[in-house]
Amino acid sequence: MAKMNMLQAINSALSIAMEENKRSCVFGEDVGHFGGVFRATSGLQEKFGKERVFNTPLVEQGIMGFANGLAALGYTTIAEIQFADYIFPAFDQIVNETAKFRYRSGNEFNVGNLVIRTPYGGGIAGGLYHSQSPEAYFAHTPGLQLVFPRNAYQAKGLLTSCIESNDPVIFFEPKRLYRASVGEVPEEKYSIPLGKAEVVKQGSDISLLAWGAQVEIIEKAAAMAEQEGISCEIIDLRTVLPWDVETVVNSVLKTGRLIVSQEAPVTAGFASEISATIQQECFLHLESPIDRVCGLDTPYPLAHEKEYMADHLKVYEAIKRSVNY
Amino acid sequence: MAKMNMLQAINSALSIAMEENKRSCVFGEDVGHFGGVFRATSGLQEKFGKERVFNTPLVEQGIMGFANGLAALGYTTIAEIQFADYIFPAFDQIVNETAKFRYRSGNEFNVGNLVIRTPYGGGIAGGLYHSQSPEAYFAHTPGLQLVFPRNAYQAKGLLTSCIESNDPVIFFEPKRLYRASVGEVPEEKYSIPLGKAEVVKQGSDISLLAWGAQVEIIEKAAAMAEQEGISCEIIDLRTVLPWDVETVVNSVLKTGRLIVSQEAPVTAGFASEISATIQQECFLHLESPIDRVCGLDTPYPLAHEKEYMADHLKVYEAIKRSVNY
Amino acid sequence: MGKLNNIDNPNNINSSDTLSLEFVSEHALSIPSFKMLDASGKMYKGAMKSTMDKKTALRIYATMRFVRVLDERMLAAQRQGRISFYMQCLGEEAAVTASAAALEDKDMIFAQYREQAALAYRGFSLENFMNQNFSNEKDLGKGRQMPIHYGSKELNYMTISSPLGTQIPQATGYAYGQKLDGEGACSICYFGEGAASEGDFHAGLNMAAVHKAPVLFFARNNGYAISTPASEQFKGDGIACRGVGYGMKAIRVDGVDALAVYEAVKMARDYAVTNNEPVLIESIAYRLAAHSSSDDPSGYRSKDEEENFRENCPIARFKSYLLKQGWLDEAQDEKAKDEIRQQVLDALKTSEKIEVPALEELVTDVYEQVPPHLQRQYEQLKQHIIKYPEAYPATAARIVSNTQEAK
Amino acid sequence: MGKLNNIDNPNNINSSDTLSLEFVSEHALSIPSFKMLDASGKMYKGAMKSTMDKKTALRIYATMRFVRVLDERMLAAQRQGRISFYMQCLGEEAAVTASAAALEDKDMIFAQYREQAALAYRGFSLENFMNQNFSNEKDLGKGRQMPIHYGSKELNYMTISSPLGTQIPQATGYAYGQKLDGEGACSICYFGEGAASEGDFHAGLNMAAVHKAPVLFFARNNGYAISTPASEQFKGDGIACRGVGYGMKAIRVDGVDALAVYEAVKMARDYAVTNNEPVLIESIAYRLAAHSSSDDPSGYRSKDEEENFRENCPIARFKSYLLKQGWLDEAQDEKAKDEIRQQVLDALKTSEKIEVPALEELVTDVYEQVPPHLQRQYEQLKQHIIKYPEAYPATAARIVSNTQEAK
Ligand SMILES: Cc1ncc(C[n+]2csc(CCOP(=O)(O)OP(=O)(O)O)c2C)c(N)n1
Ligand SMILES: Cc1ncc(C[n+]2csc(CCOP(=O)(O)OP(=O)(O)O)c2C)c(N)n1
Ligand SMILES: [Mg+2]
Ligand SMILES: [Mg+2]
Repeated sequence: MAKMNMLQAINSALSIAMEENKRSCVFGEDVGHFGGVFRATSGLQEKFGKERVFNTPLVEQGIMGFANGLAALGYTTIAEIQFADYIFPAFDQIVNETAKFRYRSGNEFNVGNLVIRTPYGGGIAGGLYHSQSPEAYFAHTPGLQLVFPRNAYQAKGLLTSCIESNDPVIFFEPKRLYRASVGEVPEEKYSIPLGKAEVVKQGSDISLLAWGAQVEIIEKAAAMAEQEGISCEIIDLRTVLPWDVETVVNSVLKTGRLIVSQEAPVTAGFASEISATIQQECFLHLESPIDRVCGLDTPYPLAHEKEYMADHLKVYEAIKRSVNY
Repeated sequence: MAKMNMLQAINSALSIAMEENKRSCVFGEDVGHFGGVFRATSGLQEKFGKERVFNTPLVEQGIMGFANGLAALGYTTIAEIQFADYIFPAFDQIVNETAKFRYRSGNEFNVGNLVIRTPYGGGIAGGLYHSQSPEAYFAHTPGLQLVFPRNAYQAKGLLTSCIESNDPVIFFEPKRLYRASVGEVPEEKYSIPLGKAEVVKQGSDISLLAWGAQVEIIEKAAAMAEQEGISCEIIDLRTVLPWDVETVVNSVLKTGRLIVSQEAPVTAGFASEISATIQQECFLHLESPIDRVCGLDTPYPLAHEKEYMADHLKVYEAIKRSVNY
Repeated sequence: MGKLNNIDNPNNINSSDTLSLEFVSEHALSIPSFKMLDASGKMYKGAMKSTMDKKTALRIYATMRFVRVLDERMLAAQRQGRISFYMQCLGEEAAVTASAAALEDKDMIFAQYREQAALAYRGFSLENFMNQNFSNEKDLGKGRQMPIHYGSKELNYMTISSPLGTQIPQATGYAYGQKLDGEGACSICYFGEGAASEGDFHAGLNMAAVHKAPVLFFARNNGYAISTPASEQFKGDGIACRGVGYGMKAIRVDGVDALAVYEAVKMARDYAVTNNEPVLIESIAYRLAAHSSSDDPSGYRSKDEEENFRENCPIARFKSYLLKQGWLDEAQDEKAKDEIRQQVLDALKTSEKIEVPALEELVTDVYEQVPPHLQRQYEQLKQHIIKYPEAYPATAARIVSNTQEAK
Repeated sequence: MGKLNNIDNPNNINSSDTLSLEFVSEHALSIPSFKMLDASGKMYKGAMKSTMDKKTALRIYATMRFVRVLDERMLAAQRQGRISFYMQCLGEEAAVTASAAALEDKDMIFAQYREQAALAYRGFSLENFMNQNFSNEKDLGKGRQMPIHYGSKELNYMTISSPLGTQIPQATGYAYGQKLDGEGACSICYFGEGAASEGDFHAGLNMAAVHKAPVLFFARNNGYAISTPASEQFKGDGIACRGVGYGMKAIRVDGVDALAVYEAVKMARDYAVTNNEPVLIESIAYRLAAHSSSDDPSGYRSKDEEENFRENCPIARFKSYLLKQGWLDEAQDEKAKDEIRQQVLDALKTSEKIEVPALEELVTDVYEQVPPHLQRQYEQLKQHIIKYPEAYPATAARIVSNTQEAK
């Protein structure tokens, strides 16, 4: 094992995948020689050549259109969108094309070999356009998989599974943790299954659920709550679509309480979906309303970033509200 | 009053608005001389001239970019997207630009005079790309208003309010009802407030909530249920964003039961937001889980359209499940 | 004037300089249409020698004739309420068929929706056409899309997608992969002059030039995008003149002239595959039919205009050529046409009786495997249909009988 | 050759015909750069006579000098951790300033982000620049966006938006409205050669040509889009050559030459406003600084290359011209520079002490009025901050004291 940060873990997963399979390409804005603005793809062009690892022109709808075509030919296609805030010009190619490719053709064609990597999330003084967490925009789209790693180890294992999956995936990378999350990561290949939430910590009084960088936040809040004798079960959803209802239901059947926390604005975020489903599945077992601790319903601000964010203190307060309901 | 269908009602609202305000334009694909593929804008170019009512090239991102610019100058800007399924190429212009224009500039600039009209919804044998109800994709976006008329009368009154609103709106027109919904509609101007749900019918046993064309479906289901002595309260949400929590809460506090029905796929649809909020606001008053009767989590199919749709029978069954819970 | 100073620029421009303040005119380029056959099907004096052999010529002709009959019959079926929607190729049969004929079978076809003739040329069966239009259980697309959204893996014909322009950058990506695979295949990408206004057009062409993808962009300039005339679509000289902006070779061709289209596309294919470069081809023809069965052109153009173009029929023109060549016999041709009419009628009758796909197909292919939540939704739906069979006549009978059998 | 047959086409093309099968070359157009001043600031022999008066020249010069100082100082402030982000105009000051100078005040400016010089030329105060960069409560943008995202209604400078290319069709729509208003105003729209790859570029230029909007598209071709060189961005001859594809007049200009830029943009503005038509202008310069304060160009280009261009300084070139004209005095200039340095330092110190905007501003301007749900979220947040003031130091003090006062 080696110590790696999340960028190195991602780089390692990409490198192994490209080594294994000659019919694979990595591309996006600045991902070539430069290795991407976060350097996640650094060294790949040197290793695998300019034809397989390359810069594209600055056009996200083109990147995703190109990616859909290349994946339809059977290539393992790994496209980077430089910031998740800039994925929207490609929205049509992803939501109307990628997601519906297999269905509309009756399985004559598919783009199952496609992975879209994109850094997302706030807490880096990025303001409106370098902070968004747009998963809810995609979660309403049958045909897509949405995957979030919470640390370096998860990043490599999940990305490997994304690359091997036969369905298209958007892999959301928490850029706040790119360098901050450092841990033991095997140098060799390993994978972590998609579609499975992980119970990161068992607990009995309340279930806390998050994904990506937000898992760290609920862990911090849980630590505060445990101080006061509240036993928290912590779940990392990992795959937001299609999501692991069963693991969450089992947890809530046990604890009777649930808080879902996401970075994105509360209204029509994915936390709402989880709440809607769980209130239905666990109706008779809920001891307090399911709460959502999320970003405010505003664009992502700069000067008030701290105030805006769904931080551990807000989660902690929600835990207390729920337990004292 | 005159008998009008929904297209005529919309046309009347547009015509009055353009008459009142010279600084207003209507444009989109085929909306000029031809009057739009559904003829909602027919006659307007003849009345107001080619400079104010015109065809655009076939480029939705351009239509919305152009619209944002024109609205920023203070023009009342009414842009048509030919089918809601084709709004996605304009997603970036709407979600990153329209919605954030006022906020990001500290109110130096705004596009509050913008209305996007777009026909949405299924039930017309339109398959994947002429049937979608994409409101949930926009509902996660602070800054936008999303408005749905359920009939001709509502269409004219709501559209008038949209045009007069100082915040941007997407006005979703239920194309299935364009000609089917006929009713008494005043020839003169009138408006129906945005942001207010309407209790279409009082009831005491269960609340049924929908918007747009789906209101007709829950009304049909309610009629069946009433036959069996179940008293249904029917709410037309009308404005999906920002939505009228209060009216829905008051209804559910009274009935203790809620079913939300939408055309779009269930996962991460707007029904989920309503369910998540209401379970929280009405936790101690709910007598059964909030249910969602929605489209399946698949692309919109053609041959199995009937099976796919959230029809009155499915809503009726949900009512019985809820009441017998 | 050459360069005035000697700094090498990284701006990727031709670095000559000028001291005179002048615009480059918006008319700086004007691209003529390449032609071989005149309106009567005679070779123009001075026309290039055709390289099209008799067999290819007859196959092109047979395909055009077939598609004409199919289109007439299916439009009638739509008018009778037997299918919900249809789109005709009328007026553009030569552009589509002859361009497809200039390709190899291994080449991928990305079509917009009006290119059924390319698919027919590849050998898509009459039954396949019918089954798609009737959304029945034999439709390769499993009845999910509206009529005319064909696709065939076997024939290298990408399934049609309604959102316009999306296939353009996809063709670029696909062709890029074909280049890496090194098997000498390329892609052709058809689109209308309307769709060429989409952002995806810009993306697809620019990326093809930069990444050197062997893709033939075939712009069908047929004068209209639904009701919008080309004059309200763009102000430049058609679509072909955009090629230079992308650093891409371009050619314009008379789309009513099967010979000219064939030669132009053959040359373009050669060039693309040899050099790994895209080529932009613009075909000039007229969308003689309504946009689709939902459209009524009398709202935006005159009958006179249509009549003018009706005389300029690509099939008639090519037929005259074949007759002059002695490759076709008028009487046999009439007989063949009658036969096709009968075949189409028979196929239609057979196809419309075939059941819709089984209910399961509603939830398959969303993902490679049906995920648990969709399986649950399917089971619920099945129970619901069993409860209300009259409300779901297309699927109920089979489900109820299957369920009874299972018992 | 002219037309071979006499059917009038609705395809909106120049309808000449040809019998020879030939591509239009990808090099069919090649556009020279318009110049007036040589590298040493001397007029080229044969250069056109400048129409720039002394006052304008000095204002342009002062603006460029100011922006250079501002950029240096703010980059240093970023390095010291006093602001989070910065972007310099280095190398493109002449292109931006002289183009802005060729406009009228009523003309709208749509910038990308590297055009602070245009805003400075319009008279945006040093304090305004500072307050935006420090996201304090005096920022016109209320502290919501990252540094350098300026905007001013009063000065007709549209607030910067980070997503690239979005301002292009917006400028078209805005200019269309200016045309309808009939007051002789137009818009200028700046964007990089990288952003010109976006679909919005295609949309904006095509619509401007079709709808006859008086907008000047000012492409800053500076060789790089972050690390991506122009050679990996497009294959055509820069951006200017795309004009013909849109049926739009175009011109290329040496972006290091303030005189040339000024004349080109003046001519373009005249043309645009007189004819209600767009013009495409391409400026050729070099992005001498890193892309932004987050970027390190040593990862993708050589110091040698940079040094080569450092000598080609637009400010130095223009300064020599002014000196030769006798419009500038070297000693006074040095003094003025020192003064500006001091002013910038002072303003910086003042500005960084100004508080962040009040907490309410977190929820205003999402809509014209704060809607009930946001009001509720705000109230909850306020209570939360009162409970944990140490965790929210930027806003807590004011809230707590306001709340106490209220009691
Ligand atoms: C993104 C998108 N916008 C709008 C439409 C609706 N639409 C279908 S066909 C069409 C016109 C296309 O014209 P053109 O590209 O010239 O092709 P033609 O029909 O002439 O063959 C339009 C506007 C669509 N299918 N997709
Ligand atoms: C839609 C979008 N995609 C990506 C980015 C990230 N990004 C910011 S600047 C930039 C390069 C822009 O280059 P260019 O347009 O040439 O302008 P320059 O920086 O050279 O002035 C990129 C890729 C963005 N801001 N918006
Ligand atoms: Mg057309
Ligand atoms: Mg650049």
